[in-house]
Amino acid sequence: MMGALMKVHVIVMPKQSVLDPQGVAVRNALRDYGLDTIESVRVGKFLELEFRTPPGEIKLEELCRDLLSNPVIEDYKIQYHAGAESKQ
Amino acid sequence: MMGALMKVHVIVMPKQSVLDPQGVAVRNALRDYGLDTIESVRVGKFLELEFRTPPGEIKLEELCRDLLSNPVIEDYKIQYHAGAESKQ
Amino acid sequence: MVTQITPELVRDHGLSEAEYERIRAILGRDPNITELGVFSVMWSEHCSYKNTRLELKKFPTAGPNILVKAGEENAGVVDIGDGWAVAFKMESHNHPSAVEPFQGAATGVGGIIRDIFTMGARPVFLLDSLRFGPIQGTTPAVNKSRRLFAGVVAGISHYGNCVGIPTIGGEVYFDESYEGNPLVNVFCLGILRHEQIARGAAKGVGNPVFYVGSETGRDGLAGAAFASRDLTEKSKQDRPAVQVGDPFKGKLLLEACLELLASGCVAGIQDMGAAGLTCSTCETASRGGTGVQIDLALVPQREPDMTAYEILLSESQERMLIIVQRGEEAKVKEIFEKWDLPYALVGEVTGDGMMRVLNHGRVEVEIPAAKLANEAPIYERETIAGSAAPELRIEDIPMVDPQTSLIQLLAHPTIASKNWVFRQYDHTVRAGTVVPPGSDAAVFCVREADKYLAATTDCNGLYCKLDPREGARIAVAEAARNLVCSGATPLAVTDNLNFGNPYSPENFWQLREAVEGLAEACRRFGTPVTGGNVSLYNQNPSGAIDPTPTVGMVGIIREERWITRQHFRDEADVIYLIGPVGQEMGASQYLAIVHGRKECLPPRLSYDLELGVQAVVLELIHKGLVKSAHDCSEGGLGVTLAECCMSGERKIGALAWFGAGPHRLDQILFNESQSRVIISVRPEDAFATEALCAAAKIPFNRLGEVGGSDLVVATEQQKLRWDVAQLHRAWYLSIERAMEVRF
Amino acid sequence: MKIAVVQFPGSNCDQDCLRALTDGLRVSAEYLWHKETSVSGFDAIVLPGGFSYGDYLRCGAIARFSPIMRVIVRAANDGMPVIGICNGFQILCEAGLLPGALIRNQSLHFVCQPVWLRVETEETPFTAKLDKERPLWMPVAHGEGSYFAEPATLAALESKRQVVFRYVDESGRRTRESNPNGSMLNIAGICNEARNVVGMMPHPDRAWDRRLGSEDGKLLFESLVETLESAVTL
Ligand SMILES: Nc1ncnc2c1ncn2[C@@H]1O[C@H](COP(=O)(O)OP(=O)(O)O)[C@@H](O)[C@H]1O
Ligand SMILES: [Mg+2]
Repeated sequence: MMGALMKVHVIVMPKQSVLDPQGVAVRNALRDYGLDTIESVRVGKFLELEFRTPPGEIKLEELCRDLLSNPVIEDYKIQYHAGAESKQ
Repeated sequence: MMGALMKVHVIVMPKQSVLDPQGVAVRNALRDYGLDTIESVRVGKFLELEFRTPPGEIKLEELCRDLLSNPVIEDYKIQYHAGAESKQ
Repeated sequence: MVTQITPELVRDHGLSEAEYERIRAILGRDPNITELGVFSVMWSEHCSYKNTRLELKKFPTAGPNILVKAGEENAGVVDIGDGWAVAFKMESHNHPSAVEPFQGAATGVGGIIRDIFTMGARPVFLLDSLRFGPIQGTTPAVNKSRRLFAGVVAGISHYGNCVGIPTIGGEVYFDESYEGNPLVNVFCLGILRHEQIARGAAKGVGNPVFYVGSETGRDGLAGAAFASRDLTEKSKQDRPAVQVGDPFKGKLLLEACLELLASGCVAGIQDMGAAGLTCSTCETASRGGTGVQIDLALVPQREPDMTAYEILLSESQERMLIIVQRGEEAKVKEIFEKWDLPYALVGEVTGDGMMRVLNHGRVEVEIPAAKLANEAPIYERETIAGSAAPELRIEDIPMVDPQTSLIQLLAHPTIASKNWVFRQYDHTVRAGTVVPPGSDAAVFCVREADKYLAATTDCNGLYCKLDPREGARIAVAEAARNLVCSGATPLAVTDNLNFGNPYSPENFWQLREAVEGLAEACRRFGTPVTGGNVSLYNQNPSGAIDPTPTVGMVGIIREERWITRQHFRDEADVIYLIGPVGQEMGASQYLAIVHGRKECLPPRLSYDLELGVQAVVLELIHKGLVKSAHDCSEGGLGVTLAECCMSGERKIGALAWFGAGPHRLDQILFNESQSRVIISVRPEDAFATEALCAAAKIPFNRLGEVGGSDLVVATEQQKLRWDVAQLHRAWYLSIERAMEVRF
Repeated sequence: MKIAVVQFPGSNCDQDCLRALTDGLRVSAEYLWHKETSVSGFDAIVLPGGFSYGDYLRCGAIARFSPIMRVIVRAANDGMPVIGICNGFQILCEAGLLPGALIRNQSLHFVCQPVWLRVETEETPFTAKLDKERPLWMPVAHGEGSYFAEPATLAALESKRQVVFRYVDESGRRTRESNPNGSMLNIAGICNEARNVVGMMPHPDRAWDRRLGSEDGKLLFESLVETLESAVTL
């Protein structure tokens, strides 16, 4: 039944100009953890959308701009291929 | 200088069987938005790690398990290719 | 597929052979697998209190202002005058928090909130009583404790802040005995009119039964669930699933249920806590002296292909069972659609006393509800008395410089300021917090009723470890003292019994001693127990946790001008110690923190002295003589005086003179004798204060006065001076600093 | 005169705001449900704090699309006074009625504490009565109150005097320590160019009663009432 559905992935990341305290915290944690080659970390959102019938590209872009991201602080990227299932 | 750096992406998603209230709220929002073909939404984290020299695979897996994800309620996936830059 | 009921299966469900025979006797046949699951949860310790019920009977539960007694309903209800009442209760989420601190604590908050609005009350504030392993250092165990601590605090703030119920008080202790097994006890209080008291009873044969709230998923399925279902590869991976709280749904459910209750069409209401649908259906039926029949096919479900067993035993959050008057179905539809919440008519109240569960019309469960709910086996567990702790001989403690000891104590996370914790809690929402976290007891103005309530939680696990009975008595005494210091008259108590494995006679002896101590003290202080919660099997790697019978106490302040805070206020105010200077050092924080010894006999409580001190302090407050009052607890007079100087907006010094006593200065400063309160009064009120204490025949000492920027303590032999600003830094930043360390 | 307090699913300061107006000021105020599609009969609008839609996705992101917001945007553009407090501020930014955005506190922790605020302009319906010389004292309580805007936007805010409140210390000085969340330029509240729409993170709805330790919040609502009354009398 899941097979019948179409997956779209949307990645929302904080803009470069926006400081990302969460990313910084994770980076520091990684350093304390002993990973001193870590340079930077940024933390964003990964949205996995499942459609019965996916909307048109324009509609989807509009969606990402209006609702799924806030252009003032975030950039987004749409991945149509349903590649990235999360690992078990 | 960024070019010199090696990117690794980690996607952390709520386990399938675990309730994802945020995903449900976003799905309902999309429906109200007029997108009635949306079936389900799951919201996870997207971490963009930049290394001077990336750690070994084992180390990285250990990292994801211990630090970047919470195995009790989340699954993670590592993407080595630095494919998914966020769009400007 | 029909699953054979094998002895293994019975054991996997935590049922003994005798219990299984009892089940067969009740049914007059073998149970099927689903029925076995139903019995196993209803007869679990958590739902049936089979090992502790006999002990809990010892609590005083009656009182002139008790409207609903402990055990009758989800929470007790206490009259506070003018037709208003409060419902309050404390509940633990220790084990879920050990597995997943954030969600474990969050769902704990959600659960206790539902317990309160199930009574028809609007929840108005929360308290949280927490215990963790040590958080200073970098050992793996310490790192784990830090993660648990951070996760639990974040989880409580996540849920409480979102539903808009302020967390205005609590306590946090750090001790090895809680390593890997944190204690997360959450308290909630709600306000209601007498006539609004709701009942968890299925009344009125033929009345419709509604399921409202979140869809049911495979959340929190007990390990037993595995035995009930042939495991596929998939199911292995993702079960049992940790329950995830949805505070947003919780808030909507709260508002929708209160609105429905106000509409007057509700015949009975019950939250779905542990054992979800199972517990709520059979308990409402047995309370109502009726039966309940539901069809699981009608239950909103989050996941496909759930079995009857899974739906019945699921612990999904944010769900309620509501029985409405026949003909009022439309009201439910109207209100739950308004709040965008799932709801479903799943069955009806029947007259045959059966809990009957169908799935697509096929009978899956048919059990006499009252027997299931009330005839769980009851056990008298065996006990072995622990050996009495020896008296401490002061000569055995090497003398160290009290100058550094005080700073060491103030900087210890157990005594240090908890601002790192309560800054993360919204403690000002509802615009009623008159005394915020940081004083002895929090004071909250319930605007609906125009009443001032004071609340506190207390328990010293170290005392209880070394003398469970005395430790429990003292927990009640300290809670009452905290309330009195804020100007309140104690009303009633809720308790949370956190102990180890009850099958160990030593552990069970601790529990019995503690219960009898609590019961006795509650009688003496006139504060009946309105309800509570038992959490057993709390074990750290090396054994049971220190016994921790947490006491939550609520008091009322009749006049606004009686509201009192703990910190010194103005230059030249006179400082009094009400009660004795004391000398008992056994089980003290000083002994534990400075000398690394968790041992010897805890302080003894004298009811007469304690009641006398509390009465006189309250009288002084009512007479308008008291400018500040702080009870003396962990860390003794030294810590108490320091807190008086530095816990206000404005730091201020003080001088305390202890004359020419026989005792060592460390003993004077750090002994933890009970029944002591530090107050400050205007110079012109000194005489009246002393006269009143003398008339009441209560020991008191004029210690000195408020002023300057140093805390100065002096005896004939010795004089010590601390810069208050320096003490403040040590005390205020200690936990924050510990939490900055990550690995 | 009647003031609307909007109720979104997940609002939790709606009751506090209503009380501040009805009990604190004795002006008439009513709840306005998010599914409503008209604001007629109301003279001003309060968007209360809370966690509208659980703050899922982003604070205010989903509430912004509720039916009532469409009409509020129109009313605001027609000059009706609108104030967003805490979550209400976040919604106004998401809705584009105010510039910038509110991001996660720098500490990554929810912060609940009293703050001092300096009034930067009296030229809004909500600050007309306030004294720039006297800092206000009221609580903040939020996890995502760190004000962010691009440099150009910040410059415009300053030059057009759209910064309404700043976090300061007791003596009115702008310091690092007095900034509870890492907001740029210590910004605690701003208004739109037309000055009728104000957003602020601190809670005047929790500072209108002596027993709460401050009545400073009351002054904002009194300013609103006076402005509305004088508007009526013109
Ligand atoms: N977990 C917590 N949540 C909220 N407030 C807390 C918590 N822990 C401690 N506090 C507050 O810090 C102050 C000091 O706590 P505590 O040392 O237990 O006081 P006391 O010793 O007088 O009982 C109290 O006001 C208490 O409510
Ligand atoms: Mg205490």
